[in-house]
Amino acid sequence: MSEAQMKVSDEIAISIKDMNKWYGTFHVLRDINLDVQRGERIVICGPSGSGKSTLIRCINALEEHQKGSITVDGTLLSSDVKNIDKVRSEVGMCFQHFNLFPHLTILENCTLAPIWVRKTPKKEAEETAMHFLEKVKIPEQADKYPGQLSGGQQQRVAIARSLCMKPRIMLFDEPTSALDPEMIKEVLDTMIELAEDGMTMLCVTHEMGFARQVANRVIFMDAGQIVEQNEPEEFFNNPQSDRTKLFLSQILGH
Amino acid sequence: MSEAQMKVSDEIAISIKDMNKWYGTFHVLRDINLDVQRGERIVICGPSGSGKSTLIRCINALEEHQKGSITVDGTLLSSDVKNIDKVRSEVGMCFQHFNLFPHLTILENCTLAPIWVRKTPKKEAEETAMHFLEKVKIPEQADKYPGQLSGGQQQRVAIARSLCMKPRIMLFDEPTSALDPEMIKEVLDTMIELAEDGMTMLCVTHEMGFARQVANRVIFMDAGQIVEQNEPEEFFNNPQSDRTKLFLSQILGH
Amino acid sequence: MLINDTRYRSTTFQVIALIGLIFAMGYLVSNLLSNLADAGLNISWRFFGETAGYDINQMPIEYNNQMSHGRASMVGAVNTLIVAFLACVSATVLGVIAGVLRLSNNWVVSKLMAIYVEAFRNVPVLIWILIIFLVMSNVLPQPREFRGDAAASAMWFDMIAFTNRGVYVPRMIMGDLSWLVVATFVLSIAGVFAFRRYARNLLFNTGRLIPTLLPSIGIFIIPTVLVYFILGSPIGLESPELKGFNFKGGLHLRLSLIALWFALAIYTGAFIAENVRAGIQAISHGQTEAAAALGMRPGRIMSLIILPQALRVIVPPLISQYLNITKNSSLAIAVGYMDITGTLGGITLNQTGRAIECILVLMLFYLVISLSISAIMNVYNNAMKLKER
Amino acid sequence: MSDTPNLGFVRHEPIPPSPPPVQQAGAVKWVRENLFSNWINSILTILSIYFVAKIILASTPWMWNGVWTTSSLRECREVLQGTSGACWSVLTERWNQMLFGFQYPVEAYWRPTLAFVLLLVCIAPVLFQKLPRKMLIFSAIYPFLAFWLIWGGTLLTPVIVGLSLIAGYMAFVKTERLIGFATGLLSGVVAVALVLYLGSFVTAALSGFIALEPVASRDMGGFMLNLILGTVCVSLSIPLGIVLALGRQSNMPIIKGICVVFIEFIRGVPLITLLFVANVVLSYFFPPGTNLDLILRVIIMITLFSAAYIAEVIRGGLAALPRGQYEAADSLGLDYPQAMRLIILPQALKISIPGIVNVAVGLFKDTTLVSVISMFDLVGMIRGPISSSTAWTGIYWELYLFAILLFFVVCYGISQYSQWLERQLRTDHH
Amino acid sequence: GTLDDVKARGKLNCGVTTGVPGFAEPDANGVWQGFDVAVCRAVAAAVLGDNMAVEFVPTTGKTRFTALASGEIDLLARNTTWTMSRDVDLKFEFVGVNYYDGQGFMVPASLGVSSAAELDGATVCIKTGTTTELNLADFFRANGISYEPVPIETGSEAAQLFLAGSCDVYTTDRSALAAQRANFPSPDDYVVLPDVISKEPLGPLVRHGDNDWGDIARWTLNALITAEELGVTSDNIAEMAAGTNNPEINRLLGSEGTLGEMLGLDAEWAKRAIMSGGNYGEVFESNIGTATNIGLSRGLNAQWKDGGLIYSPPFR
Ligand SMILES: Nc1ncnc2c1ncn2[C@@H]1O[C@H](COP(=O)(O)OP(=O)(O)OP(=O)(O)O)[C@@H](O)[C@H]1O
Ligand SMILES: Nc1ncnc2c1ncn2[C@@H]1O[C@H](COP(=O)(O)OP(=O)(O)OP(=O)(O)O)[C@@H](O)[C@H]1O
Ligand SMILES: NC(=O)CC[C@H](N)C(=O)O
Ligand SMILES: [Mg+2]
Ligand SMILES: [Mg+2]
Repeated sequence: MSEAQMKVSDEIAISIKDMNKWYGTFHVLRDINLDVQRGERIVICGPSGSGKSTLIRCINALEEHQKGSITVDGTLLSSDVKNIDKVRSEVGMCFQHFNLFPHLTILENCTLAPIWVRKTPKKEAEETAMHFLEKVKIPEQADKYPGQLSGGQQQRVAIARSLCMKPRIMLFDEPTSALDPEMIKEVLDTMIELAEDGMTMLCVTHEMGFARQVANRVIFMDAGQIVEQNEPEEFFNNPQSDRTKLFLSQILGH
Repeated sequence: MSEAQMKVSDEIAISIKDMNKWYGTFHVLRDINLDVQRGERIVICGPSGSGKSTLIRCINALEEHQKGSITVDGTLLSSDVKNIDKVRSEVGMCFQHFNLFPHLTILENCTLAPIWVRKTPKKEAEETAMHFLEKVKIPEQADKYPGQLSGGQQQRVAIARSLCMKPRIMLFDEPTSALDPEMIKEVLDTMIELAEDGMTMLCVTHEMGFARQVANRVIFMDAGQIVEQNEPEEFFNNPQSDRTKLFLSQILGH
Repeated sequence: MLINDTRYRSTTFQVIALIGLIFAMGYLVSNLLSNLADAGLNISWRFFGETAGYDINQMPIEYNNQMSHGRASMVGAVNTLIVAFLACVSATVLGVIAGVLRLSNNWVVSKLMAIYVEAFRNVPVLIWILIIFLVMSNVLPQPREFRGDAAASAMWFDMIAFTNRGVYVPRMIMGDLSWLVVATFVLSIAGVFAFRRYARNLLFNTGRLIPTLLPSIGIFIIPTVLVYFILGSPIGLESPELKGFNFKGGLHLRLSLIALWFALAIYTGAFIAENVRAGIQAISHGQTEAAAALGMRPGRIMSLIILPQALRVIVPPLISQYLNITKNSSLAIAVGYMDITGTLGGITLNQTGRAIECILVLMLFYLVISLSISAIMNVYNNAMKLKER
Repeated sequence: MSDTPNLGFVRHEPIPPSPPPVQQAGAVKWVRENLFSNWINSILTILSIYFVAKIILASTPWMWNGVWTTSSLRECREVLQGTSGACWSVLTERWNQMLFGFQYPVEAYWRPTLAFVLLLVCIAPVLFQKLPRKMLIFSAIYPFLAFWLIWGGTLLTPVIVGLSLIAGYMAFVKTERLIGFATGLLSGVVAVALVLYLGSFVTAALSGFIALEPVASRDMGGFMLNLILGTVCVSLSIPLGIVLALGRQSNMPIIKGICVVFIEFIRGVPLITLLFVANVVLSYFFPPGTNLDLILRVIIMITLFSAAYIAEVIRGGLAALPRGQYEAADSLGLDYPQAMRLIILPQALKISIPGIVNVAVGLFKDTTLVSVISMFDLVGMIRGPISSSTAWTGIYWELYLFAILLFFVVCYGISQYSQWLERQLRTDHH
Repeated sequence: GTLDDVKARGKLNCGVTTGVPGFAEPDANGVWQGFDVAVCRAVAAAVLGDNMAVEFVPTTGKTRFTALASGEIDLLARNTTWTMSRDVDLKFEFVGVNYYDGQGFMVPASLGVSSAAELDGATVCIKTGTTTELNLADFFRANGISYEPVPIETGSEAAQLFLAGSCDVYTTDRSALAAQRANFPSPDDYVVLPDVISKEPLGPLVRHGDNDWGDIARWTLNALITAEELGVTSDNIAEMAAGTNNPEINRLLGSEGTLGEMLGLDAEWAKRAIMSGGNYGEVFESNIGTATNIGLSRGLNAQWKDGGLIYSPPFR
């Protein structure tokens, strides 16, 4: 836990103010207020359907919110496409089901966005990609296709793919929940390494070990609201609200 | 285990003599000899492809055998359609994939055969069906369609459907292997209850707990032959053949 | 810029698209108008009311050459529906039989059906239409070969004549009390349904299964026959008779109708056979086994388990085959069958020169039929959807 | 548990493999199971065999006795002297008309022949992913080459069109990277137009440069015309179909509406009526003075027709892609054109290939309908010039059998391919 | 106008039938030959100086008018009957008559029919989209007898059905009947009945409104007719063009006067037109005349001086 305390600066990376979101008439997110410092590592947990994914997806504008404001790295997420593009190129995202592009090789998966969005020359993009593939420890798979890789490897490629865009913030939406137990570890290791490099991270996960080891802060959501947030140690040992207690008893009781 | 000992009579329910079966030139079952007493509960296990399903399916003539004889409840299984019909109405069967009829409600699934095969009046058939649905603990689902039920519920319906034909013998072919762990238990509970009522049962399964608790005899098959058969306690603790030992070490080692 | 704001982005695109569409349309229409003006023509629908002046050989509704072009088009429309209906029914029968036989475990039969399906699917339907037409007109005897004592050809049972102008079959002549016979017939059809319902209820209520096939046939035939003779045979058969150049009397199934009908039925039947096969194969073998394990006989398994499920899979593509038949029936023009393409899109168009108007109405006619058929299909699909979690 | 028999039984050595009983193997068993398993089957078998035998007995002598070397039906009948036999000589006499139409210059037959042989080479790498990707270069060149071979004229024309497309593509790529998709598209179009304009001077000046004898479209005929219409229309309709499919998938109601109306309209009317439009009304919609010839107008209408069907196939492919692919593309910052071009369409098209091939087969068969508007495709040649010629009036079986054979070979081949592909897609990874 | 289009294109687009022997039919080499074709060639020769500069567009009874109206063809020479509604309502311009015809019936000789009035109940093959279709209906209605029409798109298919006995009677213009009969395997087994039930003046036509182009077509046809009347043939035209003492010949062949200029052509236009296939009489004789196997006699189509209807306004 102690290593995780490093490199949290005062700069604010993400600032969410009074944010509300509806799906049709269904109020998914209610009055969300959240400030994330640069370098902070936040774990979000909560029961299914509580709006964790939705929150994460609002931050890089995969979903639009209807009230309040989200500011990422000083850019206000408005309806302006320019701003949305700017935010997306600052923020990397990893999905539960990896969502690699099955018709492209691993290397092409990683270089696609740098080349087309960042306009990086291909050569340079490939070098960067190999660098990050090495970081996630699968440089030798560069010329294979996603379908030829195991789930854990695929998720690591997905992380590398995001990193190739040199994001300043990474979002993870249950990155390990579609994986077999053996593979979970390799992905978590990669994420821990990333955390050690000081990346700002928001991670939806139920891996409590990971939360303890890496997070600066754990956020508990229920019914579209942030119910409780605290340092991991406090959060796990001394939950404040009853809802949190109940939830923790369930997932830790396993 | 002790409760399972009850109600085994001397009457012979199934008698298989020197039975052989080929698929084309592939010799699936070789010289099978097996007598099952009324009320006996037999668990069949063995490696995949060893012919367990084939054996079970030969007993109610879903497959025809080429040599030897099978006598069920005194009826010799020959190519005579009358005999086959007789045997099938004595023997119920549950499949790995339930095979419920998706276009009929649960109740209709259960009453179809009694009405059309046994010529039971509809009203009576429905009463019987509800009785057995209660027995498998899902009377409230009677008017739903199979697609709306969970796997465990579906398998229980399948059992109820067989029971509605009032069979004297029940065959199960890996009834739980397509189910999620939580659901396995509900199905096994139903089967145990059935066993307690004294039903003659042949069950292909790898649920060793079930075998220990319910079976009178465990049969181990390999390469189309019955390699070993014994009381469960003996079978598990003191297997005779090397093949059995190897097999048990694998499935129990888990 | 509007285009960079998500709120207005899609509206902007749509407005641009709409403007583009309006301009494109406007451009085409203005070309049309100026071309028409150059040629001194105009768009007018008056001709629909004018005298058609031509004869149509197959007239299911009353028509003569003094009636209007509109009436002639209607005759054509009815003729389209007739051939489409006949072809749909026969294609279904043929397709179902071929599809089921193709799955049969009889090697010769299933291979034969495979050959049928592949041969007919892979050759243009137009060729089949022309071949049937040509073969029949060249191989079958001319009507005059039936003439004389030592005629070269003879009628079947003195009632049916196969000639190279089509087939002549007897027609029913309705006498005074014939409506009673018809009514009895209709009633006995209802009776068959009622009887089957009764048998079903009997089974459900008492568990008694009474035979239904023979009684059904009996109910279907006997009352009508009885009434027919009691009333002194009020319905006569008018057999075709050779008079002058042609057979007179009876019902004349023209060569063009037969060629079109058979070709469409055989061609589409091959596609339907594939749909049927796919539908039956889509029902997992487990269903059959489960039913067999419950003691059901193959016939019952088919009618209670397999068919109800297979139908859901088969019917949607079947309906789109019906759509294809209706559209392909426009090939009537190749053999001179007077469907709507032959009357409205053919003779009327030629005689009046109103190409734009005629083709527009022609397209609308087919469009309305297609849309109605797809509407029916949607209703069916929604009604038959399997309930899922 | 007391009286369970054979407790503790252990088999020590496996039983040696034994062959199944005699009646369970061999030809006897096969015949019994496959032909005479019950009485219904037996009747069916006997009926079918009788039926097949009858057809074979009736048709073999006819085919076998066929006459190959006469120059008219009358001569042929004389040679046959009333015995049953086919007059295959109509084929030897008129094969060239059936394949190429009656106006295509005889000495140039090698040109379309070569073009269609090369067509196989051209589509091979598209159809079989295993072939070397380098062959795609040839596929890209092929359309221009084929145009030159079939229509003739100077080689410069296709070369300049090709160059203009390359220029347009370059301009598009450059501008798109700098500014954006729409601008890129615009500059691409401008570049194409510019090169074409400049090129027209060059072709005008050098019209004899590596020139083949030019052949007008209306001189095309026979099976060649079917093939040309089929390939040209299907290739042209794929891009259009993609646009329509994307439009129909879009969440902008007006654009979606336009596409839906177009697609449903085209799919709701018979091809014949569209051909009538091509034949008799389409010219009214062009600006006064334009004079597209019939074959071009027919190509336009058939292309629209097949585009609507292909759009539906591609829509299926698009719908089959998981949402995650769209989201991943979004979250990487790709814009809509990029996401479509790089991520979505490559995958959707691959899934759609079997469907597209089926549409292509159907369309190819439908090209025979042009005979109804008096174009001389294979069927048109048979119905018109050949059967009305003095020498061959009254012959039909031989001609239509030839047509059936040609169509069957092509369509059956293609549909077997698409079935193979479907199996392939079901199993293959990535 | 059309003249400029044709000159710019260097080819004349001429609509003809899909194949009636003697009137328009491609020969074994794919070169179009026939009576109607000759008109097209003459116009092309007059306008473009090359009688082979013609693109023949085969049309059916159904497609011919739209092809002309839409500008796909410049001239339609397809045994088309001059009727009022075609001229006025469909907005075409008939430029003359090159064959005075009437609708007739052909039946197998074995049928023993000698007059159309005996055709009660017969099955009649007829080409759809023609005047003959309407005439037929009128004829049978007027005579109070019934018939069964079998509508067919092209002449060749009608002939096939007729030969196979699928219809008892084949009706169309008598010229076409004769032409097709000549091509039958055994022409003598079929007879053309003597009845003529309609007037069918067949002639080339152009779009309404382009009078300059219409004039060229009209006077090219007239030039062929006048040439026959004046005895100008393809054999003697070369010497006659040098100048004769018949002023009308001189005006016709351009050695005198400015008739060509008035049409917007050069002086030798008519000479070229006549040289392309000979004068009207030569064209008639070589394509459908008694010497050919079609064997039509001049009849109504003889020069007015010989008692026929063929009559050209003067070249002056
Ligand atoms: N596109 C949508 N339209 C309507 N409702 C939606 C949509 N997406 C999600 N929801 C609803 O919003 C609520 C929050 O969904 P969300 O996916 O954010 O939950 P979550 O906390 O991520 O749950 P999980 O742990 O299951 O992923 C859920 O009730 C869900 O049903
Ligand atoms: N219809 C068939 N035709 C040919 N071979 C078959 C057929 N059905 C089964 N077999 C073969 O017979 C052997 C025994 O099959 P069976 O299904 O009885 O095995 P099993 O013991 O039930 O295995 P599992 O545990 O996988 O269900 C296998 O090798 C199988 O491949
Ligand atoms: N034979 C034809 O096709 C033309 C028939 C007739 N002369 C007409 O103009 O309508
Ligand atoms: Mg979630
Ligand atoms: Mg098994």
